Amino acid sequence: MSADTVKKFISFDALPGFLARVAETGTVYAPRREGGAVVYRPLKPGDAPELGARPTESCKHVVFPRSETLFSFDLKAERPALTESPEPGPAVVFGALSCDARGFLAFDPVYNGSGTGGSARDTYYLRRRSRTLLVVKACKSALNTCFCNWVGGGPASPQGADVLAVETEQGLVLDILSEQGAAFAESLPAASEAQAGAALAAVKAVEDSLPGAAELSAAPAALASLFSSAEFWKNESAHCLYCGACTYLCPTCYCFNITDESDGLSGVRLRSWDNCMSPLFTLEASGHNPRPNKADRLKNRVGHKFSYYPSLHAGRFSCCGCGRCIKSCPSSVDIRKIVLDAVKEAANV
Amino acid sequence: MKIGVFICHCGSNIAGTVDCAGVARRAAAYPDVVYSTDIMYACAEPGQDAVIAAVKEHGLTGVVVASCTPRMHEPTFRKAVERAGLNRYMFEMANIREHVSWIGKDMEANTNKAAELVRMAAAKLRLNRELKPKSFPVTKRLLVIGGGVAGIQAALDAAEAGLEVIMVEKQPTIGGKMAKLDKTFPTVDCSSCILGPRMVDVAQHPNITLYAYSELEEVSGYVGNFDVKIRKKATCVDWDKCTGCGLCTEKCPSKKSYDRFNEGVGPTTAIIIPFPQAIPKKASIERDYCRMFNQGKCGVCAKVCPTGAVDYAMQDEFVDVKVGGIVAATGYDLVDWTVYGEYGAGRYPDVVTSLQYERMLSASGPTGGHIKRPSDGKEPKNVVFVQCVASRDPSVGRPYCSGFCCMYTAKQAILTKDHIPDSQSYVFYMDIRSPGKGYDEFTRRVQEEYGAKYIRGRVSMIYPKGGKLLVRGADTLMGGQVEVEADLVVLAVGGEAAAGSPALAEKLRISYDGYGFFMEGHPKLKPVETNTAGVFLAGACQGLKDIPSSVAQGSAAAAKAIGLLSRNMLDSDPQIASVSVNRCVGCRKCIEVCPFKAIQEIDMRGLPKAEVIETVCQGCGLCNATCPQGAIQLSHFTDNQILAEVEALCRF
Amino acid sequence: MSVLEGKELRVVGFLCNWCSYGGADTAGVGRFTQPTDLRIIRVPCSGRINPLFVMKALVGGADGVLVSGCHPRDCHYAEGNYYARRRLEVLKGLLPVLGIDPRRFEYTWVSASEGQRWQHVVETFTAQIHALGPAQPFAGASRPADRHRPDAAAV
Amino acid sequence: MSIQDELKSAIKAALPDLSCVIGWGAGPEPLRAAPLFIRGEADLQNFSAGFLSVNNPALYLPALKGSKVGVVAKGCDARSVGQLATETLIIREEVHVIGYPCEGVIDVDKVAAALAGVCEPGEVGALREDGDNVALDTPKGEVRLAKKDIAADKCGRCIFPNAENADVFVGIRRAPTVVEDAYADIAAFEARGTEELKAFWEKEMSRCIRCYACRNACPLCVCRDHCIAASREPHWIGQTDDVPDKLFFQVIHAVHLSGRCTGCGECERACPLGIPVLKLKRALSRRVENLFGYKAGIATGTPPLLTFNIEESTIKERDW
Repeated sequence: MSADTVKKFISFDALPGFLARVAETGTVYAPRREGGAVVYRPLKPGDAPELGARPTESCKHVVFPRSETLFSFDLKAERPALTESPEPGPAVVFGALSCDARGFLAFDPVYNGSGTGGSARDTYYLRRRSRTLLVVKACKSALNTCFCNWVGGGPASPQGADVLAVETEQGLVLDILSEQGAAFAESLPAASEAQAGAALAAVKAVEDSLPGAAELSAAPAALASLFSSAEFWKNESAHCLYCGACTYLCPTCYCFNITDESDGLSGVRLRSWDNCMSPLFTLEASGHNPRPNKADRLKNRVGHKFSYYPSLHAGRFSCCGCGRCIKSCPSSVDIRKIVLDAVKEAANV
Repeated sequence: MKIGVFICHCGSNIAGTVDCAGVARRAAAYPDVVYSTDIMYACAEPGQDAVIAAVKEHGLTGVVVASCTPRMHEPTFRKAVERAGLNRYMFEMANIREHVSWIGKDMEANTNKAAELVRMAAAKLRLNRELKPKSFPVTKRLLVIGGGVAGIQAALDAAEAGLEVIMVEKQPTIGGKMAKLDKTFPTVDCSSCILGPRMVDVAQHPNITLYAYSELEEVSGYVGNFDVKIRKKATCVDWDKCTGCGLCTEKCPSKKSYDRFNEGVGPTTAIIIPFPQAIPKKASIERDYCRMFNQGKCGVCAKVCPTGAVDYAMQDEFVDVKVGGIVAATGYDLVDWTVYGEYGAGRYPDVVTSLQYERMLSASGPTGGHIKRPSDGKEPKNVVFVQCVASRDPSVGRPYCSGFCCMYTAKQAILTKDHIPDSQSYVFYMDIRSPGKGYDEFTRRVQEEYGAKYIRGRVSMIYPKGGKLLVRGADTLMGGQVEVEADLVVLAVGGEAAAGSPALAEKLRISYDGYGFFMEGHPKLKPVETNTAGVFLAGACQGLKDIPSSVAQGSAAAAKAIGLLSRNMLDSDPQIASVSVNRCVGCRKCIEVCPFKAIQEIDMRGLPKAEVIETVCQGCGLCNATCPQGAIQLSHFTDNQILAEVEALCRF
Repeated sequence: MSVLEGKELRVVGFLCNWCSYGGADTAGVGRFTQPTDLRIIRVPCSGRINPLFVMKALVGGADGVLVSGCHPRDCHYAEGNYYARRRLEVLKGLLPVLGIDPRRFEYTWVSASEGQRWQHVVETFTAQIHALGPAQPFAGASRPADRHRPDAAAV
Repeated sequence: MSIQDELKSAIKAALPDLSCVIGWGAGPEPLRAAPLFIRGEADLQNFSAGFLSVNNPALYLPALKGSKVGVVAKGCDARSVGQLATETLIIREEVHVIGYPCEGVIDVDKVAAALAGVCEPGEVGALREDGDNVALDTPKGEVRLAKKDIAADKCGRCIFPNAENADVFVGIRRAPTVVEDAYADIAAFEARGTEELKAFWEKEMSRCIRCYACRNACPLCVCRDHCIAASREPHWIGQTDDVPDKLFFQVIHAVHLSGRCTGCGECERACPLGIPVLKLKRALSRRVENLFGYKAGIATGTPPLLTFNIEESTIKERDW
């Protein structure tokens, strides 16, 4: 939280009413406890968001739906007709984690065409992205699995956010970080100096509570050098059960698959999440799979995030350090350990 | 795909309650349907020609015909689309007659349902694939199960046509029920005189191998190549040595054995030759009555046998044989009439069955052809015949008409008069059923020439009085009770499927009805075929019938078998399972459940995989439903095809 | 139009070719009147019926599913119906826990000669489904009415 | 010798003949262990078995078919081994099972509930086992919890705490839990009625992200790479985010496990979104036990849905 940006304030009591007004112009997503998980759900008008709930999933699906109808088709008419899906409406994610917002920064260069000189712009992604406002709520504590500070983030990092909210005793202090953020908070009063000061102190306290960050600058080269080290990857992946939990919970995993669901005459074209841990991911029509086993696939997943992606995108890791892949992994695979092992292994070779 | 849809009117059978043109209009909008029309009779020649013309004119690659049941005309239309140049499996049928127009009269609902069934058929057809049969060689050998007159006829006809025939007979002799009869209606000619020579023909025919006192143990395989295991039951007499001299049967001390051939009219010995004309004329031991088996000592027959043929230690033997076709001719048994308490439930010796009476009438029977009352050996004067015992009687679970009792009762009444000129016969009947050639005349003759008194009514009670039996019943024509004093009562007991019929049907994988009679392929058009290719029916096992009909059906079954086995090669049904080796994980579940052992494990570059043995697979699809990853799919009934049908019904 | 609104419900039948489909034919030949709701999918053997087909229909919008095969001992393929019996009997245990009324699914045996029995089964089952009323689809299920209906205009 | 030491010496003794022994070692945070592949004696120092030994090591066995492997097994793990062997998905002789008396394993969701208002489980700095209790270091000080209150549900009804089919068993066998109706939870759940349950699954399944952790954590799901969940040929389910497609996968999983599921609960534990997917399988297991008396992984012989009786005395068919 920077000292020289505009700060607004909203009390906890005023929050439900304020968000209800926001919801009149778009969908407001906020974390909600459900079962043993915390998921982003559209907030019902008048409901207070569950500020203490740390989302199990990332909010990437608001911009990049788990399964999106690209268009529907009807081939029976005299002229075969394609119907575009309706334009998505505006959305606000209220209470995103800082790492969630930073996740979109890994998405953007892939989908906005910057990697292809602007030729391959993904309009489906971009139209939702431009209409989604991210209100990040700074974390009040770190989990054992958190490592945002290893990859350039922090519990209250403003990167990627339109608004950064910090919880204080009376309410939320909002740091306005973009024009859209300013419009969102226009009706709110400015924060007092005391309020802003309390927010700064809260941020500092949580930042200080984080253990020190590991040094990862050697990771891209180390992982590249281990590309052919089958034994290393076999050992690292031994207990991996190659489900898609890590990728689907990850704020930066952006892969998808396209399928048609059709009765032969009419149907829809779907874009659905795909994940590189799945044996189908690189399965070729011939039946050949260049990544036939989980060791190959885990190598790709880790290598992509910490070596291949950075080599294409100015050194940025495709990882925001949210730790969900560790926290929710059914077999306790720890990506931090793999990267550090790789650095160590490469140094020994 | 370009689908053509043809909605058949079937005259007014379908069009009477289905708007066929409306269905055709709706079908025109279904996926891939490019041509849709209604048609008066799709199965008739002009109808088939119209289908063929449309295929050519519109470049159709698949055809849906909505008409009657595919069990009727699917083969017809498959041939038609083949003539049009398409693969025969690029065809689907929607059953809008038996399943729609014939079961309801609501035009709107029927039309809608018909359109739905067509949608379903078209949805499946879109996923049909061209299938091509494979050829396999045929074993030119026929198995005939049962050596009664129907089986004998089938065996002789087939053998005469040059086929090898294996005949299996449960009893120690062939001849069946007909061999027990004294005379036959309506000609009153001697049964054994007409049957005997044919039995001898069976024994002597170079193409026929007879296994008497044998039963079918197991059948596997499929049309053209059945593997059959025959159990040769231990006769305890080596038939290679036995000359049929009969010395053993004379000397056997166990003289109170039940005489199966003579229906228990008088006892017999434990070692027997069933009757003088038996084929094969060989002795066999009935262990239940043999002292050697019951008391552990005796051995008389072994001592007297001039050829040393008796072998008490003989065990059942098994013979494996490969055949191309099977004729089932297992005949019938009499219903157990002792369920009728009002007829004495078997307690009165002078109440006998019609078949027992035949043995009394027969010159080769235990009484030497003299009619004698079992109780006192006296010649009866008043003989009462009771018809419809366990026929047309729902109360004992036999609601059907046995068909032949009216005629044989008339015959027996005539023979009674011939044997005992001063006798009087009374016949209690419900209706006289005599629709055969010369039959009705016969039933008139017995009344008019032989003076048998026919009383229309059921007998309500038979009870002994003095040395006689009092038969009480209604006379529905006269309207009152009648009582007849009888010296002997003959029950015209109805027939039922031979004991063990259901078990045999299960081995043969054919259907049977609630009474155990085997189901023909179609009640009219496939009277001797079954739904299992290569298995045919002859005689009373398919439904009770008299001798002429049994013989006719025996010949018919032989003709069908000859037609089948005249071919060197048969086409296999390509609707069988196949394995996608990429998806198979070698879990063996399909192998575990396959009823035909048609799936084997193979090694593919070190990985276990399932493989279907194409000629053995029967296409049931059990493996398909078992395989969790759908790696094994039944062609023409794949998961996707059935799912498309489900979707077509549920999505719209 | 799929089922007649207000008149019919969506009843899917899976019948083996050799016995029950023949039994339904026999019922037709005998002109044994039946309700029109049922649509029959013909399969070679009840053993071919993956319980998941039943579930696909029930989750996909069917109001009732009826399976019929050859009587035990009469299977054309000797054993298919024995497996079907176990699998379908077990399947009944899945319906209540999923929130599907178990009365929406039945299996039975009808032989090719039992036209009257088939009529009775269809009448009884259809009445049972009508008593239960239409099944509420799972949220997000494409309701029949919501679906794109290419043929609706042609009627 | 402690159980830990006994287990270590049992592993050590077996290792020379095995390519590896699968057990448990330290995980990414204090409340979670990780499956450990012990390939040499050096790996043994990371080994521990006990309250955190949640993962089912049998999961890894089918993929290792063809080599000799050891597993340290809780009772429920041993049932999975037994079922895999019964179905010949593994060769029993290739697997060296080292059993020990299991006292139950942790359910982190229950810890979360117990720590409500204190901290999240992910903030616990250390866990110490202390007899029937555990002591947790939280940002607000030590919290002591009874193991039985935070043990997995399956442990409360465990009839198979000892790996009875083990090749080596270490320690003293525990008595199985005696429960009157092991499926009382399912009966109570069903009692909520079809309408409520339908709404229940609609809500629960709407969270599903189709990651298939449930499937991949299941030791008996051996089609994994060829699962029909994602195949087009056959094409059982679409790739939408709709409840029917997502729920149908759970139906597939349950049906494919009927008569095979040992109730190890890994599917439900693996679900990152906390969807109670084990319920469907337990409903079917209850039915299979009632009909055929078959307890998967304990019973031997052909699984009930791969065989039949001509007369089924326990199947009461409808009398039409």
